[in-house]
Amino acid sequence: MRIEKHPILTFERGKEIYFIFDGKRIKAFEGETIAAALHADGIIKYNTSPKLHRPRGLFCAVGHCSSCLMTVNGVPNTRICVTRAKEGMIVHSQNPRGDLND
Amino acid sequence: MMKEDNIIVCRCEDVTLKDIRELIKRGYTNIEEIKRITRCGMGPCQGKNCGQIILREISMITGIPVEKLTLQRYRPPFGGIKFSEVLGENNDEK
Amino acid sequence: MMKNKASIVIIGGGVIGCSAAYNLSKRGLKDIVLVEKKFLASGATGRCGAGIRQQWGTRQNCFLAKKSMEIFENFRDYVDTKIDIELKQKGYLLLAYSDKEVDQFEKNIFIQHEYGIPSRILEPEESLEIVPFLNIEKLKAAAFCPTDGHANPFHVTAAYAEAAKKNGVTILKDTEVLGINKSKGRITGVETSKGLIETEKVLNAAGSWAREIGKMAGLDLPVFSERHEILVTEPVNSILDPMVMSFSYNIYCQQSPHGSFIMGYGPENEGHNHRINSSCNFLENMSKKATWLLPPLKKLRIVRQWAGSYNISPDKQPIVCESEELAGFYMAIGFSGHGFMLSPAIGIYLTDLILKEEPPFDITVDLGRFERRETISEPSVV
Amino acid sequence: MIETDILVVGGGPAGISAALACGRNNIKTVLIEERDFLGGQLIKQTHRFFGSKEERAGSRGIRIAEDLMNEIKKNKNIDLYLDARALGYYEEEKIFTVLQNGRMLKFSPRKLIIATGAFEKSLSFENNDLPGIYGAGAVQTLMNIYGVKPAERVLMIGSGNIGLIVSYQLIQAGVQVVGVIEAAPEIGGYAVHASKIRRLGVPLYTSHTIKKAIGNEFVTGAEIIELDRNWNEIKGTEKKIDCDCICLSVGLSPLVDILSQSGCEMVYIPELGGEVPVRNENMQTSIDNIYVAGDLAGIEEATAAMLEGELAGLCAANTFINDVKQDERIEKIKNNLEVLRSGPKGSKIRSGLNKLIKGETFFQGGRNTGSEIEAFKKTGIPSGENLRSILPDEKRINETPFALIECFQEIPCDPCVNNCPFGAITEGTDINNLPKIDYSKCTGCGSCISRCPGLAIFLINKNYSENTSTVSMPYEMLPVPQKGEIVDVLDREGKKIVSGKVVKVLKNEKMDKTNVISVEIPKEFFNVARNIRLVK
Repeated sequence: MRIEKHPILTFERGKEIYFIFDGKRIKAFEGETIAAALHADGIIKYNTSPKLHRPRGLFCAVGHCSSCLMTVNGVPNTRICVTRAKEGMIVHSQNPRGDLND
Repeated sequence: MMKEDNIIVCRCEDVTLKDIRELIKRGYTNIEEIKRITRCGMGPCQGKNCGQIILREISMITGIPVEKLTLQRYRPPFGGIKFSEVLGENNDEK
Repeated sequence: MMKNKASIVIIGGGVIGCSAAYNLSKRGLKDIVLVEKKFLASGATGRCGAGIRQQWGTRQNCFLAKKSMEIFENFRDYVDTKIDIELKQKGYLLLAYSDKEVDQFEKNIFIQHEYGIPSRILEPEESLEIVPFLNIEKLKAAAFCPTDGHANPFHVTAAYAEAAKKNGVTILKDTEVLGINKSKGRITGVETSKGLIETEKVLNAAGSWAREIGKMAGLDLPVFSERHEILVTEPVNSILDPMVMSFSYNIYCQQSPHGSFIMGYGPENEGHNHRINSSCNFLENMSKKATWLLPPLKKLRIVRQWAGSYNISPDKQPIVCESEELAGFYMAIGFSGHGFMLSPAIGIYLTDLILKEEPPFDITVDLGRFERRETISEPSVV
Repeated sequence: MIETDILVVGGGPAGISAALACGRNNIKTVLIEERDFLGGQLIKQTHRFFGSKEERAGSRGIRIAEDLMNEIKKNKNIDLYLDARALGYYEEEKIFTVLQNGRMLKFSPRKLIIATGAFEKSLSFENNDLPGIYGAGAVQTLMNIYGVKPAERVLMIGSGNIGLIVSYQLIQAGVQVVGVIEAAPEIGGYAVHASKIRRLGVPLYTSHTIKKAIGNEFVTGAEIIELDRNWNEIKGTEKKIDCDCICLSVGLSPLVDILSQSGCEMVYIPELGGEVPVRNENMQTSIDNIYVAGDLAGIEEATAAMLEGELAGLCAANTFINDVKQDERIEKIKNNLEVLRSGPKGSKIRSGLNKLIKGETFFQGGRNTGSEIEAFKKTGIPSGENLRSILPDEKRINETPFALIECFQEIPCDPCVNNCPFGAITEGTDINNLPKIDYSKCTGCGSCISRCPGLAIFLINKNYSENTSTVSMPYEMLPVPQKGEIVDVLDREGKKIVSGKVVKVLKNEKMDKTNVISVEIPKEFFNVARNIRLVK
């Protein structure tokens, strides 16, 4: 779902890279956030909410809300809407909270 | 009738409109009280999403105009910071 | 409607005031009015670390703490409430860093056992069974009581207040006490921002503002307020069971049932005032302490810091009594940071005191102890 | 500890302007910005700005951002910290903490200018947390920054300028907008923005609200319902709309976290978006060394934010410099702000600011909204009466080509006036006035078309041939038609009226991607044809 041609904007995309989300290999371009890359792949459900177990996805995209928290390279509660995808990153959805494993 | 328990006021702590309305009816009409009891506003967003909705609910139920109500106080550090980052130990995933 | 007559006016809607209101109403006292400047638990109660500890070094504190824990354990029945106080009993792990401290812990445990508190001494390696990621460098020994724990102060206060209301107590929030009226050496009423309440009895449960309330009644109460800071992290799945605490290293840290870590330490050179702002200094020092003691925390995010005001007495022990200078003026002040955990027992003690009945337990919490030089020396405080 | 004279927090239009005002006056300034790029919301703004020439009206937000960024980077007095998030201000210790590259930085500024902008309000409706429900800012971030389509079929909630602009941007990105819902009885934003999306066939539902989002794991639809005059739901008017995204654009709230935490006196003023800091006319808060600018001082447009930023910068800097020229500039900015806010659309902000600064609970002065016409405000489509009011006389219509400005709402805007090479367009002394064309001067050159931020100017050549007319119109979609191509010609509601032939495609660098397409149609449609659609 990436926009290839735009009447006003040109998108200068970085190098093609890959990261792993819940076991799945996801394509991203350097400079993109994890959230943008997941979206481009059609993944819009990120998490299940901690108490009521409701599905949750992206919401604010500016790092202000808590809708997109994931464990990234072992660090829980990372806001993937403002965290840039890196080659080889391991991203996990959280259930119910993140794990602080050493 | 609206299904108030399907309306999420606070995503961070999974608080529903039903929870908020029940508390206000029980006499908790200050946003700081509601914050302390439900944890609305204690999550990562510190009440950015829920604050105004709660004020409106308080105003609707108590009849006090919204302008007369106050929002909760924000507390540092905004958005969170890792202990390692406070200490300047950069052992980040970055 | 403003209530203009009361059998007693309780000043302060913290956990002590609400516990007293509930216990008094349960015992049949009518026309109780509780006044609170802001909202319930808006002061020290709502800002505390929420720990409940029974591992004390004096008989009195062991007794009060054990008694209080028993009530917390049966809170739903005792207070007749549906509110979940989120009690978690996963223990307190007290760390000793010197031989002297180890000696003290052993003495304390001897006393604690008299009251049926199931505490025990642990070797440093044994404490790893309880907190596997604890840094045991320099650790001499630890004391552990598995039934110590944590409860939610907002929920406890709300439960007391709602049950008190059900018993007929009037709770006036957003109501500030402006003065205490006296005539011929007796209390006649309390002036509030919402009008006069006629009464002959007042309970000063104003926490941080206890000294100011005393002044309104012409009393010079030997308590002062001191800022204590605290911080909380983002929630993660549970990894730390007990409250970890050290008196000499000066730290306490616990993971709440919700998943966030709450921690603080005792300040130095704070001065006597009502400041409750946060400092960068605390953020940095706390980070150093916490990550030295519990290294995995490094990856965790601090999400909020705040401060509360301890009301401190000369011996850091509560003052719960009727004034000898002014009849009808009761006080439950100077809890020095332990009001929340002792609130259930203090509520009962106050009730007997106010109803002029035999004290239910033999403790020295009066104001006269300072003149009599019978101060309590509790060795185990942060 | 990093010492600085001025610390500006927030690299959006207000913060950049504040930093530049200080930097240009040789004051040591630090600018911190949470993202790794400057520009704030300007970065997402592909449309042209309203306002006056002085504030760069007629340029796209993204271009303004580029220019401002370059100036910041060139200024030696400004230290720029990107990817730097504000953590808090410890007033007692006078320390401002910032997180950058995994390290906490401590700043000790003499003055603070806070320009953190705003955050989006959320809305209560059933299942309002389902994946696929996004804030308008999130949608803009995905499609305009990362070039990722947020969804295929979007229902927009809210018809303020953001809702209308984002709807238009969605269409530019190749996404279908299935409707715009507005709870109020009239459109919230500029009517010209509404007209743009109406021409593209987007339905607009005023006096409607969203009742619930439908879907189990993600959004598959929405149920909307009509509201009566008292904002109560009218039973039986429920309507299901298929969509895979619900975009919330229900207003902004000032992002006041730092101010609230620092202990600045705050006040709740609905007209300004919620809780705002109490401040004086020089943007100074109740804490002497803290100044504010932009959306967090009250929700407004980017032009106002830039002016306020400069004002805050100069006023804060005035404590270090004593230059009379600055005082003159300060007065000029205050005057410009007043002009900007003086039109009917500025009544809300005027009322809010009067409450804030003068403590007035009601406001006087400024013009009311009497000159706006009802139907247009509800539908975004000019009425017959609107159109008659702007058409030249029959004689002129039949002579030579002429421009037609379909602008019926007083908004602060003047690019058309400044871009007419023949001085045919005027609006008098007030930038809020509606433009007027002197048809004796209009040559039908069409220069004005691509510069109108509202895309509201059309060029008509009634007598292109014996039986046909041409209409030239702004076109910002892809693909661009070729000369000679047969296209569907649409009316102001986006409905096909006839097929037409493209006779001219005008595009050049100066037009900055607002192409002008001239299409030949039967004469009877010269005042109906307002858009084209390519035949697949």
